[in-house]
Amino acid sequence: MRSDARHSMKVAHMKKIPAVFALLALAVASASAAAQTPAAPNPGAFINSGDNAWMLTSTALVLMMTIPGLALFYGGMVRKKNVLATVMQSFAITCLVSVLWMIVGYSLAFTPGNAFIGGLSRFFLDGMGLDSVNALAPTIPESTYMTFQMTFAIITPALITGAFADRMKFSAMLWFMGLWLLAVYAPIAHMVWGPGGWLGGDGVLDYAGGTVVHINAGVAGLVTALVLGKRVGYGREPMPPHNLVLTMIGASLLWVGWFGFNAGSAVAANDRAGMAMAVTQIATAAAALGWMAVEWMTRRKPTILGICSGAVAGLVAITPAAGFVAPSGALVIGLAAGMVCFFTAVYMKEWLGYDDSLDAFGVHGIGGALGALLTGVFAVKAIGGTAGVLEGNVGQLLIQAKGIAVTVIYDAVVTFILLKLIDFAIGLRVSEEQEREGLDVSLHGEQVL
Amino acid sequence: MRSDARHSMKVAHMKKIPAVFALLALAVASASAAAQTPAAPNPGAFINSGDNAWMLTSTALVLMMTIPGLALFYGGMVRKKNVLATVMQSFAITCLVSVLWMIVGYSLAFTPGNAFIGGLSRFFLDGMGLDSVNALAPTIPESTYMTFQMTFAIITPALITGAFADRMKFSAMLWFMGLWLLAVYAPIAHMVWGPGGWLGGDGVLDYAGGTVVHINAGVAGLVTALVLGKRVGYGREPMPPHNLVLTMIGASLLWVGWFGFNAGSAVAANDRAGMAMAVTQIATAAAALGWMAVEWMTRRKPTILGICSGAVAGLVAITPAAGFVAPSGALVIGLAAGMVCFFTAVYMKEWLGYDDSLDAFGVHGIGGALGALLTGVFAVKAIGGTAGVLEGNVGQLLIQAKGIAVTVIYDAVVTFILLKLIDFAIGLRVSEEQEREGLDVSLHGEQVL
Amino acid sequence: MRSDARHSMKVAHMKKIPAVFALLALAVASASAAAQTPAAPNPGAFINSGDNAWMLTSTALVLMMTIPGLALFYGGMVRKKNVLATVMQSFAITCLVSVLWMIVGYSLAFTPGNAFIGGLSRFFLDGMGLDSVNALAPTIPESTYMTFQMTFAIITPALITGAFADRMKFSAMLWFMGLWLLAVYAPIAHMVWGPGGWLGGDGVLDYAGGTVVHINAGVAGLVTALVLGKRVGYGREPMPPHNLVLTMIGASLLWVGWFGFNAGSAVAANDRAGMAMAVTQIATAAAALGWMAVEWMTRRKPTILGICSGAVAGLVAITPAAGFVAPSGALVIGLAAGMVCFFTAVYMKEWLGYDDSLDAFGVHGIGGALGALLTGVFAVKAIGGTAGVLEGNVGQLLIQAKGIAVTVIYDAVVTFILLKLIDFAIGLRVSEEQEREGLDVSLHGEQVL
Amino acid sequence: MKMIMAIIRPFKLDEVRESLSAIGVTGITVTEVKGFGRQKGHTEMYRGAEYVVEFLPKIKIETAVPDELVERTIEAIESAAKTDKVGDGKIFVFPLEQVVRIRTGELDADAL
Amino acid sequence: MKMIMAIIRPFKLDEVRESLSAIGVTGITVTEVKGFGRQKGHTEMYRGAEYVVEFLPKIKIETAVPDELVERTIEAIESAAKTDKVGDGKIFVFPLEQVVRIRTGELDADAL
Amino acid sequence: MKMIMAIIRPFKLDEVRESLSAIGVTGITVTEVKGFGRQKGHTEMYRGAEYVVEFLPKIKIETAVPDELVERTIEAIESAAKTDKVGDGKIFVFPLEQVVRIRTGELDADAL
Ligand SMILES: Nc1ncnc2c1ncn2[C@@H]1O[C@H](COP(=O)(O)OP(=O)(O)O)[C@@H](O)[C@H]1O
Ligand SMILES: Nc1ncnc2c1ncn2[C@@H]1O[C@H](COP(=O)(O)OP(=O)(O)O)[C@@H](O)[C@H]1O
Ligand SMILES: Nc1ncnc2c1ncn2[C@@H]1O[C@H](COP(=O)(O)OP(=O)(O)O)[C@@H](O)[C@H]1O
Repeated sequence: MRSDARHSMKVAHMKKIPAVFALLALAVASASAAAQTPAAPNPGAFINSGDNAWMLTSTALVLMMTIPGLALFYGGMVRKKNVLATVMQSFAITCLVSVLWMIVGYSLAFTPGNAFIGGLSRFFLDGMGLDSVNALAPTIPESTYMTFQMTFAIITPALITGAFADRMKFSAMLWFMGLWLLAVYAPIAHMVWGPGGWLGGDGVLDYAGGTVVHINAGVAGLVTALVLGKRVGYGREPMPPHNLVLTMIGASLLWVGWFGFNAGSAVAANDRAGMAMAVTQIATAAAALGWMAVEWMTRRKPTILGICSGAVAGLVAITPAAGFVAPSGALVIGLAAGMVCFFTAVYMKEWLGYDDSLDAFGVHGIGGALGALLTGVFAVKAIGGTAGVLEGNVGQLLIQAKGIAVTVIYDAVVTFILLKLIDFAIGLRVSEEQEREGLDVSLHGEQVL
Repeated sequence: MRSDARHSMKVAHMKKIPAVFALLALAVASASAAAQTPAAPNPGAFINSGDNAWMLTSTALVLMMTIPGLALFYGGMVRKKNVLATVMQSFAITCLVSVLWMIVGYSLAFTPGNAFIGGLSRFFLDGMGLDSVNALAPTIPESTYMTFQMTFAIITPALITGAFADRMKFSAMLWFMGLWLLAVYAPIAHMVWGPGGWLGGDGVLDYAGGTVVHINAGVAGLVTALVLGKRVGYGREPMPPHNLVLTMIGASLLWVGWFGFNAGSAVAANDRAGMAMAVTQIATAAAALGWMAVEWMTRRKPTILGICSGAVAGLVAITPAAGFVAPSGALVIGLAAGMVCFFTAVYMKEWLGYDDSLDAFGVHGIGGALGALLTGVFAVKAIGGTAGVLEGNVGQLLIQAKGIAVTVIYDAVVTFILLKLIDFAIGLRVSEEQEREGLDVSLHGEQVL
Repeated sequence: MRSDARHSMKVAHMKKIPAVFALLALAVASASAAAQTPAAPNPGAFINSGDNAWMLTSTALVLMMTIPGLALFYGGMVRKKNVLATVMQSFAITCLVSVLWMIVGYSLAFTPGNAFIGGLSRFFLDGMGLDSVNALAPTIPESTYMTFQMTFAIITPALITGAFADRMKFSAMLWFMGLWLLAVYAPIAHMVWGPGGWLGGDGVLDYAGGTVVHINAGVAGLVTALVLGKRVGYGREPMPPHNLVLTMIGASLLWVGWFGFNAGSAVAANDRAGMAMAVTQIATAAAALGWMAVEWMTRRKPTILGICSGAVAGLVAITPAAGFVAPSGALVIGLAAGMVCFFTAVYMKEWLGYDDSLDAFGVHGIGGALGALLTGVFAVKAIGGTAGVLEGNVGQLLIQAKGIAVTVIYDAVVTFILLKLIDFAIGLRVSEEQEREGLDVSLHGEQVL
Repeated sequence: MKMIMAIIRPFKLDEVRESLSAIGVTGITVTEVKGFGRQKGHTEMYRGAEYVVEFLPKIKIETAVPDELVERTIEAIESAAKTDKVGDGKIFVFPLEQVVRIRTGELDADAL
Repeated sequence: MKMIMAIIRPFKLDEVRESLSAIGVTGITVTEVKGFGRQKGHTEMYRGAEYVVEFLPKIKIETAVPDELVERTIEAIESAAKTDKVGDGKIFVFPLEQVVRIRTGELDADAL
Repeated sequence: MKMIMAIIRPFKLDEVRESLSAIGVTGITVTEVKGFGRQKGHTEMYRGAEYVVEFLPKIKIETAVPDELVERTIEAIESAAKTDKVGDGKIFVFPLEQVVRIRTGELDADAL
């Protein structure tokens, strides 16, 4: 009954209220039925408390990457009139994805299905009790693993928002992110990491998400920037970041949280986690210095925006490599990422003329692809079990390239279709007047004084 | 000698310098005597390093909830002239409660005594050595457990400050919080969680503090708001939040830190901790979406203040339920909390006409009570060992209601008495001129430029 | 070839681009060679997953202390025109030190060598594979331990920046910090903590870095402040902190992160870690209250800057003592630190007339020395294995004093020489015009709007 | 036409705006300013340093009115802004030679 | 000499500055202000409270010009700042008795 | 009575205030403004974009003085604000028709 009432409400507001609420209504209905979780016969016997401690911690760290980390990283870069709308996007995506992940996302990505997509055995987390375990994480409770993976599913769409900052309708953004999660993120995650996934099975190395998270988000961002078009006044009016202190806080929390992202991807508090943390730190620092050095030489001054961007580029590039490379490889990957992403974010965007507002593509797309390729170069058999080009396994580079290509193509096509559908249904972009006034006031009725 | 000197100083400044300094003088005196902790015979044998790792982490996470989390959540909502005074309250409470907890609070709450209050066996943590263990947390050192519980004792009074923001004297605030900790928090914590506690013994379920922390703080907040009266200009002058970016950071850190709060309440890195984390994430996200949806429909725009408030409402409501319910139950609890607290914070306050500045009662009081009741509905035997109404145990709802009723009545009465005493002794409220000028300058001689 | 190209570039910009890039070029060259890490025979057998979980977490916490913690703590205290330059210093030091630590710092500090400095066996982390272990941390991977120690090496130079805020050239700052790390930090760390280190061998107690980190940074700060001279307008123009909310966030994150610093210095999730956390919390709170009380009595108002400064003073003072003292000792150490550092930061600086902008010496130098001495007083045999004066071991006070004296003298002399060298080579200080305009715009071409 | 500029206490802005609207003044421009005058400032303390902050937050309002409204405008501001405590502020009247409404090009009285 | 003060939309500042430079105006002082007029404000919502924010962000520019430039200055501002929507703002012309350049002590026309 | 308005460098504010107090000027209103003039701005860089920021931070002070104080006020400002470098700012003198002290209703010279 209750869900009926909500349902009719939903229809009335179809153009404004996103689909998630329909799903939520469904949830309410199903919840009463689903409350009887199967009892645990021998609960907790399989759990390694140290591994679980680290994965609980990692989950908190990765959540912190998105809120407040990414929210601030992006929020500081926009004009003051859009800062609340920008942080709102990361926050709302966190909420939306959490619920969708619980409903069906986790099941689609991380339960057995076919080579492209998982099954529905964990629809509404059905059957996930105290003693459940996912074979991908055998020493911790499935509840921990599900939540850990949830935080990855949260940050990936949130990264996309940097590409279209300052001009997308909030309702369209919610629809897009919800659909993208299910239509793009879940299958790619399944193909690379899921049980029986095609790309993972073919040997694509992606330790913590260079492909699944960063290329995926970067390419979707580029497509969105192209479909939406440039910001009003872009290229004519100055649009300087209003508060880089916020951006610095964001970059720092991304860095700190990334220990959970990369070292957490060991899914255990083991030796590989330690190594993943060490190489993350080294690559990030090297990338930040690399970006700063090139900026200093080509543009006369080192900037805080530059060094923060470099650090993020390094974090992105080391993500696929973390559990596979040695410290020396990390140093090179970091340096390369900092320098290359400087050029893609600073020059390439100008040449090609798209308006990727906060460089989601220039940093995450390019940095992710670079990292994925260099993983194939610097992988060390003694660390991750797979040798890279430097150890004689030249073929790995091709496998990595395949992973990239599949992701780019699938992602670009589906993202484009989703955007066109939403544009047709409710429109993607705010009016010019709303954009001029600023999204904080026009979309959310709030402002920073 | 030293303590004597301090003592006479104290008397001279009686009206300004809070009692804590008298206690500190005592501490100095006792410290020299107490330095000889008993030696550890077989130190560390009982410790599970994974559990201890998680509880050390949880302690850091819960501390982060108050500083900077809650400080920012509240600080962003006040007018700019009061932001430092607002964050100062959370910070000073953190310091004051830490010392009082060490002196006597921990002992009163978590050592054996009678059904209402603990004993004095850990006065000044006397006898707490390396190898001590509290039976409530058998796999970790007592030092870890004492500090973990300290962070709960810190955040509870800090939550109250939202109700009387912008108008209470700082000295009165310190006196009130110190006395409230010992006269209200410690006994309620003992009754619900302590060894031999009355309410816990009677079967009241409160996993991480729906009753002890949130109802307790919310009701104390309501009483304080009523006793202090409204802010000058309330209802006539606009009092918009000056910087919701701070509030977003605060809400995010509350969310992240709450993993330590709820999953940490397992006092181990076990399967129940994993499940507590999962349901926390789900309920919080659902509540944020719920608040946003209702706000969007009834007031035309979704706001960042709304979605953050909804998230906090969800965190509050899932707190008592965390270790007892399944994901589906969490989804419903969250949705309900978001929608109900929207109405209590947005409409009920207006109808009843009190000035609970930042909705300590509307969010924590109501959300905590709702969560406590719904715990009785959705509790799953296979998870927490106790069945709820949906599994046929209708009586649990009454037990939960009893826990709420006792807390509300005891809290309201004692809080009222304490406030009247302090008002009589030194006055509770700043002058109208100080309030106009802003507390930052008038109380602390500082301002944000 | 690639490294050659970079090399000639470097020479051309010698005055502007710091030495690190030369080292990085070297790194690129060596990386291809070093990629073959020795294979792990029986990987992971020695690892205690709980200990490793806690040390991974601690590493993240200590990194968070510097970025964004210390960056914000300092950034909020300067004038608005210098805030980005201030946070940039902490961020850039984080990157620079990470790379230098990987290249040679770790090896110099924490591998066997002589009594004063370590060896080069871990140059470029050569030979650090999955299964490596450092005898100083036998239950966790060396990769974890190396990164944990890296975060200490990061924060120490970052602390110095408080002393010379608002007036040092960024390029000179980088050169100074890089050289100081290798010439001062690494040897002192080796002498106190390293295998075969002289001072540690002689019984100097320094649990988490009162001497190595805080006295070291404080004294270097004092020397730098003296060599650089005062800020333009110092004493004539008001230079109030522009945003103490940032400072409060910074102080809070320092506090939270310090759990990783002090409890992490147990290098295990054991009973001593729990006790170290408990005493850290108590001393910090007591110091904050102590500073606030003295300020309230002598200057009529308690301030947020004061209570935050007091908390940091307490954290500093308990750092050497954490694993050695009982809660009662911590209470006294904290109170003493808060009161003493109030006088050194507020009065002593004025009397002596140097411009230690943000009191790096007054808080870290003095607080560290006080803590080191009081560790000798309050050390409890049953906790840390060494008795202090109160337990009859009067000699410990002299040993502590020796540790302080050696550090102060060595540090002051070498710091002075380094500064004079850099001043001669490229100049230490910005022009008066740049200082007037603000470093954000003049050095980095950015500003907070 | 005259330009009337007034310095008032910040919290009086809404009352002043309302009383101006009541007499038919339809356009106002508002600036946040700092005032120095008889009202004494406050002291701020930052570690060692103690500053006397002599500048207090004030609001400047500017409104151009036709000659016949000048008297009533002054009265409206005066009555709404008064608290009888030092620091209430001042009203200044300036000659104004010309006004143009940008949107329409209307001039002087029509442009107000 | 006249002092010309204009209230314009914030995003028009750069265009106005350029068109003033084009006619030879070399000095401008700019202030962020809030304007109240015919253009209607927006509503803000914070939990229970709903505020109508009637003051909109505007930019005030002030430029002192010699008499012969007054006309052209007004035109330059008008054409650059116009969007034909309510809220474009106003131009006010004030008599100006004296100008001094602080650096040199130059007076009046020389000081502009 | 005249209204004297001066644009000065921000860090000169305290000196100017003091030298005004010294000659008996008791009321000042201060506004943070941005100035565009002969003094050249700086360049800011944000990833791809490079902006020339032509507006520099300045302080505007306004003080209404009786006619006999005009000369000395100008001199006091001039001497305190001068650094002899481009960008020192300007002093403008306006006719002022009426002044009212809100608190007391006092007029003109009495109101200053
Ligand atoms: N001569 C003046 N010129 C410009 N502004 C003035 C002058 N005198 C006062 N003010 C402004 O008016 C405000 C109030 O003046 P003050 O002397 O403090 O109180 P009162 O208006 O009650 O006499 C000052 O803060 C200042 O902004
Ligand atoms: N009489 C006035 N005095 C001072 N400022 C005015 C006056 N009338 C309008 N303004 C300023 O001009 C701005 C635009 O005016 P408004 O009436 O909204 O539109 P328009 O200029 O198109 O008529 C206002 O926001 C206000 O800042
Ligand atoms: N004609 C003018 N009208 C209004 N303000 C002016 C004018 N000329 C200069 N200013 C203000 O004075 C400031 C200093 O002027 P500038 O030409 O840079 O140097 P100087 O005062 O040394 O000639 C400018 O930034 C601007 O704020």
